[in-house]
Amino acid sequence: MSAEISAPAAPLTMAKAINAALSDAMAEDDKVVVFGEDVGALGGVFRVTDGLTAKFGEERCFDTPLAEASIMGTAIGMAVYGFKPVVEMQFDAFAYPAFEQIFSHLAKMRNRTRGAVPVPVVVRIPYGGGIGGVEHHSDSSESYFAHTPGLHVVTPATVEDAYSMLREAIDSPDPVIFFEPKRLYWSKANVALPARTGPIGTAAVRRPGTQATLVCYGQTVPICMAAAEQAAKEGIELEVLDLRSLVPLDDAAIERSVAKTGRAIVVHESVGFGGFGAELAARIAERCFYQLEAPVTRVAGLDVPFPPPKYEHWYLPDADRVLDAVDRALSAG
Amino acid sequence: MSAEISAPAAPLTMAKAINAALSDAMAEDDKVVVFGEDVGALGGVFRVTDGLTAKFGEERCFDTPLAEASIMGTAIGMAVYGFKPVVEMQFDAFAYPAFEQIFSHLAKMRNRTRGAVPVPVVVRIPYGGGIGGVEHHSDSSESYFAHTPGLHVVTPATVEDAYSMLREAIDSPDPVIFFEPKRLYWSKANVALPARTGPIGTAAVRRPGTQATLVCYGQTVPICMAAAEQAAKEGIELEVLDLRSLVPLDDAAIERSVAKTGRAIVVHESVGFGGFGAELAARIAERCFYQLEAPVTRVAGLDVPFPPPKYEHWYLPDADRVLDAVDRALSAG
Amino acid sequence: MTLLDLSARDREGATAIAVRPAWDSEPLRYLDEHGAPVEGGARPRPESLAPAALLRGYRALRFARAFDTEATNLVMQGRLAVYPSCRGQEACEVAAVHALTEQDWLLPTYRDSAALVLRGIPAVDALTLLRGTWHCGYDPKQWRTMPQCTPLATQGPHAVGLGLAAKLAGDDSVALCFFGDGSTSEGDFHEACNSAAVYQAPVVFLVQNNQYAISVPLHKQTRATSLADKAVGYGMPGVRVDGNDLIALTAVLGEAVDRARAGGGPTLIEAVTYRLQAHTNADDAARYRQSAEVEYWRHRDPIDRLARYLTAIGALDATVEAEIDEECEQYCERMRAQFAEEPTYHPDEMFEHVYAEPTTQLLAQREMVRAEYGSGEGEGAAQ
Amino acid sequence: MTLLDLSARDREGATAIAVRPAWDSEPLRYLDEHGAPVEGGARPRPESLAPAALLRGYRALRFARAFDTEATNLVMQGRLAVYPSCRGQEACEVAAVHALTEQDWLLPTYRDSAALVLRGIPAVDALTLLRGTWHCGYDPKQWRTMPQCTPLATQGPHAVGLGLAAKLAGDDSVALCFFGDGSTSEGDFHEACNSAAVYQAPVVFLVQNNQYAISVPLHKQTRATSLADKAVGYGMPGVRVDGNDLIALTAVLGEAVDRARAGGGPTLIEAVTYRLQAHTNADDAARYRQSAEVEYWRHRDPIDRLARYLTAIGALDATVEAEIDEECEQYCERMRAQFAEEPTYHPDEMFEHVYAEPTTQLLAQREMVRAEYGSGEGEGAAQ
Ligand SMILES: Cc1ncc(C[n+]2csc(CCOP(=O)(O)OP(=O)(O)O)c2C)c(N)n1
Ligand SMILES: Cc1ncc(C[n+]2csc(CCOP(=O)(O)OP(=O)(O)O)c2C)c(N)n1
Ligand SMILES: [Mg+2]
Ligand SMILES: [Mg+2]
Repeated sequence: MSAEISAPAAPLTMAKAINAALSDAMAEDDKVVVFGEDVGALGGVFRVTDGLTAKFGEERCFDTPLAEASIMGTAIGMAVYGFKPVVEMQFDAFAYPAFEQIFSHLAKMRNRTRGAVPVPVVVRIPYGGGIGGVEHHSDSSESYFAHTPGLHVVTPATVEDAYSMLREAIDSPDPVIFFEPKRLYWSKANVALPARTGPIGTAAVRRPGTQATLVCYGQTVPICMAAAEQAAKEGIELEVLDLRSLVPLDDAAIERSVAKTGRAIVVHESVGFGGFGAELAARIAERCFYQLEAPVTRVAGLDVPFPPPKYEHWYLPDADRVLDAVDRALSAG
Repeated sequence: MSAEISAPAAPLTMAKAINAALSDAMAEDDKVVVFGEDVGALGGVFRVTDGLTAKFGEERCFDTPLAEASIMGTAIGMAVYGFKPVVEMQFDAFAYPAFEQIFSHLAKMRNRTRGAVPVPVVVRIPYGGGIGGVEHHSDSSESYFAHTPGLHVVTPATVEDAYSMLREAIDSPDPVIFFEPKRLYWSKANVALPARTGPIGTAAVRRPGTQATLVCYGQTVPICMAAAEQAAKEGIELEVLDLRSLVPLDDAAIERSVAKTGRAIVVHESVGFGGFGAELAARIAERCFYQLEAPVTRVAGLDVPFPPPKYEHWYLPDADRVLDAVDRALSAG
Repeated sequence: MTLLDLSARDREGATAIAVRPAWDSEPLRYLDEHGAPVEGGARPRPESLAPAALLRGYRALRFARAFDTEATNLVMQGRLAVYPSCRGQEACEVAAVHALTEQDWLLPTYRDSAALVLRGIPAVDALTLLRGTWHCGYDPKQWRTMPQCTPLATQGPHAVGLGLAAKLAGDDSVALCFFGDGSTSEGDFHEACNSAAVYQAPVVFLVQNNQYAISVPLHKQTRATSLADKAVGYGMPGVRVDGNDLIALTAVLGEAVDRARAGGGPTLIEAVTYRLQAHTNADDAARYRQSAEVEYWRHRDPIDRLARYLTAIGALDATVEAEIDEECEQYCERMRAQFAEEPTYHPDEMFEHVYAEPTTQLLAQREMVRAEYGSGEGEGAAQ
Repeated sequence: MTLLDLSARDREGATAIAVRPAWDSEPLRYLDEHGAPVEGGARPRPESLAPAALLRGYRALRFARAFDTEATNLVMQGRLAVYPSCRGQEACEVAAVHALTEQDWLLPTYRDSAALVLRGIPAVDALTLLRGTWHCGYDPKQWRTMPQCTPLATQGPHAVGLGLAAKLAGDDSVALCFFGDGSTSEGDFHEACNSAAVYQAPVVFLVQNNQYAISVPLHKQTRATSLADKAVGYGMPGVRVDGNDLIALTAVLGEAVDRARAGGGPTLIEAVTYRLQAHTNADDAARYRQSAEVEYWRHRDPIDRLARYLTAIGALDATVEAEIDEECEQYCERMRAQFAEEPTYHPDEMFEHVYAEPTTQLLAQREMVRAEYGSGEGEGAAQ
């Protein structure tokens, strides 16, 4: 059955690619179980788990009571037993009740048991804004998780990666926080499934360039591509580096690119202050100190609570802000 | 009564200074209430709230049921009503169950109500290692909070600051996460109370120097002082900048110092990757780009779960690691 | 093995096992679904049965329905970002608001916009969150009504704090906190109920059991036959009441509020009702429930039920209905007019009230956005 | 207003209010505090009353007490970083472990080190966490025993996961999860119990109500008169049993485990006991409780109680006691010997098992620490 989903006639949306990845993983390994709030009959509020219960039964894809800490803890217990749970946190901000389970158990179990108890849980978190969501529906919480040793933190930006990286995440022996860029759920591409791209931990150059590197991931990749496009019209060649994986981080790819361009702009949607972009900017500034011709600048979410729908266009990084930063970088030094 | 505590005969420990700050604040304003786990009869596991119930009664200082989210949410409700709750999270890792209340409510209430509902809650969190605590008793979680707009995040490093900054925090109209450096609870100084040092948001130069700036806060301040002492013996003059406040951050003080020294080493105990030191290093590298003679380096906790007591001396930054970083910085460029 | 087996085995004395008292299985009612009084049901205060009092309740029900219907139209016209309807649950909204004085605190969820306007908050302000123009459009302190809460059950501890604060301040105000059935599975619900009982805080926990948490039916949230059973474990009174019976709700809520005000501590109330609409306009209820079920509940509509009773006792006739229609229509017309014009926004708003005083970092960011805004980039970004 | 008033008012029929069945107020016993069987108490399985079975339990109690005493000595000698004693609670430790097969899962807290050694885990491995030499010293999968849990109640959802996994895998193993009385106030306790009931997962929730959460007495944790009352709200059986009565505990746990194994779902058990020592060696119990209270409970010691009964039925005499003393003394001597020598540590340990494969960043940090270690700085840092 999964085959039918796996060879799409029409172009595929990212949401459907994720659905296909879940379906194919469940078909291949009956230890893979999917659960969370509304993932069953409804197929999830974004329809990402659509049809899985019908296809695999209530025992493989089921609705849980409304309790995120318990969803996470149940996943940990099931993983200890030998299952490979893939749980859904319905929205970014609704993963917060599960933080203690994630920080104190999911991230540490392997280490505290000297490797005796790996917990290969995949935590799917739709994240970010741009969909006109009311408060608590548009947070970007990757920085909290990336700062927590023991977790892998990844986010796809393309339809192909969405499928491939989720398969990799499910295959991973480590817990993986899988951030799904909400705004890109309905982005489309013609991809033949099952597709496999690079392994977790490797970044991808989405557009080669020579004058500056745009370092981005998830929601901001299309924005950086658009910026690079515009810049090209003015004869400025920007390199767009899609990190794909925040933890592990592909330092080599970042250094390779910045060594070439001598300039870096870090772009993400999460709050800038103390955000993951700070780690990126700090690393680049330290490791590429002698190659940098301009300060590494950051284009990120503003240091305010995510604003209401009518305001979010002012909050979200866009191509114009990226290009302003590029101008500053190019005119510097 | 508070006066008696307020004019110590003998040198004062940081724990007693915090106790005095609570006592004095409660004596001055009966809207100040203290609650949490074991803060009553026991006086807290670190005895920081010792005697407050006896002095002010169960209605002003009380033990709560064992439920951190509810402690935090209750504090929010009481603050909305008009009280000034000062709550204790017994240990760093035990604040995790309260994250949702802190991130989704405490941090955002003022903004989402357009200023109509400020929530002047002070959250006291004993943090960090070095006391031989078993797992979950030595985390440094400041990076999570500093990345969350709406919160002030501060931590004292001296006995005097412990008193003064807590008084400032209680006076503040904004929610303040008050990190108490566990390892320094028993550090002593001769201070006459009530003492007032600089306001929240200002850093302090603990030792002037010319060759490099050690940027630190809380637990790592004494370590940087020790490192500077050792360096001085070899004729190297290091400046020690105690941030005191992570949010708001005293950019001016940092820039002033680095402009002078041309070199910066950021030192904190929390996990290095994606930690607050990344924000500091990124800012310094961006804003002092042309003054920097060497890459900004970070000396921080290792990117592993906080290790067991017998291992923590290898995990914790110490003077030797700071001096290694200083050597690298001085030999660079 | 079911609870019943257990209680049976218990009577044999196998072990002492706490089971829910069987007599609590039927929700408390005053009127049956046809609007006829039932035997041995709720015991309303006599004055609450006075035609004038009942008519006031009925007007409020009709008003809530009209407001909810208009809001539903507005969201379909794209005037609201999202709207979670309370259609079918109006009796809970009305009974809760009418049970409180102006000094009491109300803690609503996203589902309870009707309660906001019933409290007197202007519709534009009440719907600010769902319109997407700001997070909260009214002054929670002026209206003694907290912002609508979205993170489920997190408002529970706030109610405890408000109640405990009132108790410590020696003020006799009460906090009434709304929950949905699904949110009773959250840890915060438990922590709030348990703490409120320990503090004997003046709080009323009102669970609107509308049978679903988005798509998840009640039997996947609890194994117990009543959500009110949780009260037993908290050592507080728990009541299961027909949530579509305004008279029964008024009796139960009145008693709970009186008890709280008198220092008797919290009460947990489960109001058994039904969400007639989808979870929100964005939801597709056909995926998880049968229209037959919806039909069943349409026949238990809280408004029809009270109307039948009022008509039977001669307190309601076509003229009064016409008056009410008129009132509602006027209100909705004003709403339509108010929502027709888009307010203007300025990006500065985002930076205000993050802190009492903006940090230097925020001022710098505000400058950046102002510059873009001035240069039109701000709007540009909107495309 | 107390629950009693309420149930009274309820009988008058004011409103339907769920109250705890009065017959559940006394904890279930088999022996009174003097070791004499009580009327109409617990109903143990006949075979569990066989002298040999009882003697096995008694030996285990004595062993647990000896282990706990030795661990207390070790911490005073500085051989352990910290030690939370279970003195006075040994009957719960023994009954829980004996209720399980090797295939069943046990989820202990920091308080339950005795349960670990009772399961067969060597003392050095069982005490690794509290010795500070690593976070967990045994293989949780080999022993079907999760690492001792410190973040309160967070082990609850893990028990649900293990139970649900076994159910889905069609394996009949059961998960038994320890909690303290204080931890029942945590959200995770609620979420775990509620979810387990909904899933009908084979889990036994055993709350050791030792009357205190560090310094906080039970009446500040709950307004209910029994923690087992919470079971009502979860729609699962709840039992309140004397936690110092091994025979009653064995009966109640046996029934709960059988029910879970047979597909009957979870059970919540409150074992009423007492923590005879301070919370840990670092705690000062004099600050919050009277010695008279401690004395009262000393006279309800679980070991004396069973000893009296066994002596009365002629199953225990001085010779057997001497044998047991000898066994215990030998075990403790081995413990002393094992803890006398400090193990050696290598900093590399910290970097292992953070991930299946260390990241390049971790490898670099390991190199840094190795260099320091080689150069003696590592040790230097220890001073
Ligand atoms: C902590 C949290 N988790 C998940 C959600 C997403 N969510 C919004 S409404 C809802 C269902 C709530 O059901 P119920 O409590 O019964 O209230 P109702 O919507 O039926 O009024 C869910 C899961 C949320 N808002 N908060
Ligand atoms: C989430 C969390 N909050 C606080 C603590 C600190 N703490 C450790 S033990 C304890 C008391 C626990 O009491 P109880 O649950 O009754 O277990 P007992 O120690 O009596 O066995 C507290 C507050 C913790 N470990 N975890
Ligand atoms: Mg509902
Ligand atoms: Mg206890």
